[in-house]
Amino acid sequence: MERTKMNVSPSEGEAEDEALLEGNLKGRIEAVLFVVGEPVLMSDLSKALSVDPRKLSKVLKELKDEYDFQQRGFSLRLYGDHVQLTTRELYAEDVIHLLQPVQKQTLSQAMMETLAVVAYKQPVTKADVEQVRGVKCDYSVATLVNKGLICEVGRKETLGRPILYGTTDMFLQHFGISSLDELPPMPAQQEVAQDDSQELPGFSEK
Amino acid sequence: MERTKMNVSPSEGEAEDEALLEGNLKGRIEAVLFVVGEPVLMSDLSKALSVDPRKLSKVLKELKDEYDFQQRGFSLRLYGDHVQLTTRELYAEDVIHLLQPVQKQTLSQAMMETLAVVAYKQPVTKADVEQVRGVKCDYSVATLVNKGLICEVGRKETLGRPILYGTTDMFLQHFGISSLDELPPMPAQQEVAQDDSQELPGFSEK
Amino acid sequence: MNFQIKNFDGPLDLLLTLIHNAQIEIKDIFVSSITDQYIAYIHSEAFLDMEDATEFLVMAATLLEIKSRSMLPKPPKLEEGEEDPEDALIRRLEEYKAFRETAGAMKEFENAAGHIFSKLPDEFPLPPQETELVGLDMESLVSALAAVLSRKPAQDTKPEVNHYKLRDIHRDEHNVQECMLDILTTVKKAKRMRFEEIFSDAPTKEEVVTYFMALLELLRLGEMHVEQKEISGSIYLISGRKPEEEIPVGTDENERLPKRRRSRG
Repeated sequence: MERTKMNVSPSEGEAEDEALLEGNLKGRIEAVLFVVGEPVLMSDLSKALSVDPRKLSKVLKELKDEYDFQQRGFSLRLYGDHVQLTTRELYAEDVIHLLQPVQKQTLSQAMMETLAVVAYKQPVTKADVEQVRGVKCDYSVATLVNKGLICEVGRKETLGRPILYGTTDMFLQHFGISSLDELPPMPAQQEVAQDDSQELPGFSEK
Repeated sequence: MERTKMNVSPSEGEAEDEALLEGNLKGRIEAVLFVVGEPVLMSDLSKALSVDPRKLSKVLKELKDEYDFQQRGFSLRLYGDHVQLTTRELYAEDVIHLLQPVQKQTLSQAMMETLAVVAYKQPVTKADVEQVRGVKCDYSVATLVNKGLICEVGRKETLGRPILYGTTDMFLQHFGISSLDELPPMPAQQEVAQDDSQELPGFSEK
Repeated sequence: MNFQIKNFDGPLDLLLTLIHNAQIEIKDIFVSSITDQYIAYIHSEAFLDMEDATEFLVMAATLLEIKSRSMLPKPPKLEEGEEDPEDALIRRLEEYKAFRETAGAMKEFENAAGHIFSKLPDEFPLPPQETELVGLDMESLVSALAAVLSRKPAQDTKPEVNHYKLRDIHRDEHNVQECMLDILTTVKKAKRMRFEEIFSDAPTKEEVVTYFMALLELLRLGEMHVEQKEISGSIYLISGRKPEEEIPVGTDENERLPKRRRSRG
C-alpha cells in the first residue's frame, strides 16, 4: 500500500496520467497545500495544477465543506484570492497537550513537611510553621499557596495581623479524602516533643 | 492510568467534551500530526490525546487505509513507533512542480552498504561491519549515527565491550517503510551461515 | 580499461568488480586470472594513504597465499576448525556481494521515499506551562509530619519549655513590603479608615516604624491619600488618589512608574 509509486510507471502514457490526476484533483490540492503550509494565490495553484480557475474554485469549496462537515483535523481557509490549509481550531487543546505536556511534579520533603504542619495545626501562620519546622518556610508556604494546596483562611489578631493558612479542597482531592476528619490522628504533642520512642503518627490506628 | 487527571473531577461539561473529542479522534489525530509536521512517537500521541495506545493504533490504521483508499493528498506513515503525516507519493510531481522542495539527502554507496549490513545483521559492532565490507568503517558508522539512521543499542559482552548498533525509526522514515520486514529480501547466500549462526533480523521475528 | 584503486571501496569491492567484468562466478576466482589482475592493479597504483593501502595489501597477501598453496603438491594440514583460506575468501565475497546488491535495492526505496514530502512544524502559541502534582499520599504526609516532630527536640534549646507556647511570641518580622500590602488591602476594603487602625492593639516600636514607612511609601505611590479636616483632628486613610489631585505630567510621573513596578515585584 505504501509503495503505490512503484506501481505507477511515469512513462506509461501522459494522457492516462493526466486523466488520473484530474480525477484526483482533491488529492493533488491537498498534497500541494500541505507542503506549502502558507496561503497560496489561487491563480498560482490553478497554473501549477493546470486546472481551470473556476473548476479549482468549485473543488476548493467542496473540499472545504467536506472538511467542515466531517470535522477533520484540517480546515481549508479561503482568504480572498488566497487559500491555505490549516488545522481546525476545535482541536487546539490536543496540540497543546502534545507540544506542552502537563509536567508532573511531586512535593519535596520540605514542602511535604510544611503541608503536614499546616494540615494538622490549621489555621496556622507562617511563623507557626517555622516554629515547628525550625527553618524559614517562606518558599514552601508560597509554593503550596501557588499550587492551591493551602490558602489564606484569615488573619491572626495579633501583632502585624499575620496571615492564617489552612488546607484547600484541592488538598483533600489530592490526598483522596473527603474531609479533614479523615486525616490520620496525630500523637499528643508533648509526648512527641519529649519522647523520641513515640510511634509514628497514623500507624498505630491503621 | 494516563487518565487519572480526568477521573478527579469529571464535571458534566467535561464529560460531554470528552465524548465529543472521542468521536472526533480522527480529526484530533489529523490536527496534531498536521501541526507537528514531524514524526511523532505513538506513545506521546496517545498521552496527548488521552487515548488507549491500542485504540490509537487501530484508529491510525483506519485513517491510513481511508487516505489510501480515497487517494487523498495526505498519507499516514508509520515508522516503527513513530507516525507522521506526509504527502502521497502519487502527487509528488505536483509538489515538485510547484515548490521545488528540498530533496532529502541521499546516501553514498559506502554509507548504503554499511547501513545494509547494520539493518540486516543488527545488532552489530563496527568490527562486524568491517568484517563484511573488508574496509574500515569508522567514518560511515559515525556519519550514520550522526544522521540518526543508526544508534547504539547495547554493548557486546566480549573483550572491550564494543558498541552494538541497530537501525532507528528515522532509518525507516528515510526508506519510507514502516518496519524492517519491508526491506527487500537479501539474495540467497548459503555460505554465509557458516560462522554466523545469527538469523537475519526482521524475517523471523516480526 | 584502467581502474583507480581509489574508486573501490576496499579490496572486496575491487575483487567483485574484477569478477563481474570477467563474467565469471565467484567460486571460479582461482581458476581465472583475477588474482593476477588484482595484484597488477595494486602495483599500478601509486599508493594512496597507508590505511587504505593496508587493506588492499592484506588482500593481495591472502590471494598470493592461496595461490601458493594450490601449487604445493600436498596442501599443509589445516588446524581443527580452521577454514580453508580459499573457502573463507569465497564466502566473504559471496556475503559482501549479497550486501552490495541489497544496498542497491535499498537505494530504490530511498529514491521512492524522496517523493514523500512532509511539512514544517507550525508555529503554535503555547499557553503557560501546566503542572500537575502527583504522588501525594497520606503516608508521605504523615511521615513528613513525623519527621518534623521527631527532629524538633534536638533543635529545641530549652526542652523544658513547651515549644507550642512559643508561637505567640513573634520575632521582629515586619517588613515594609508586607505592611504595604496589608495596609492597602485593609484600606481598600474599608474605603476609608482611621490612621491608628492600621496598627494592632499593642504595637511594638518596630511595628509602628515599619507600618509608618509602608504608609509613606503608599502615599508617595498615590495608592491612597490622607485626609485631615482640622489640625489635631483624626487622620483618615482613603483608598486611591485624591480626586482633585492632578496626575503630574512629564518627568515626575515617568519617574514614578518604574518605582511602582519595582515596589510590587
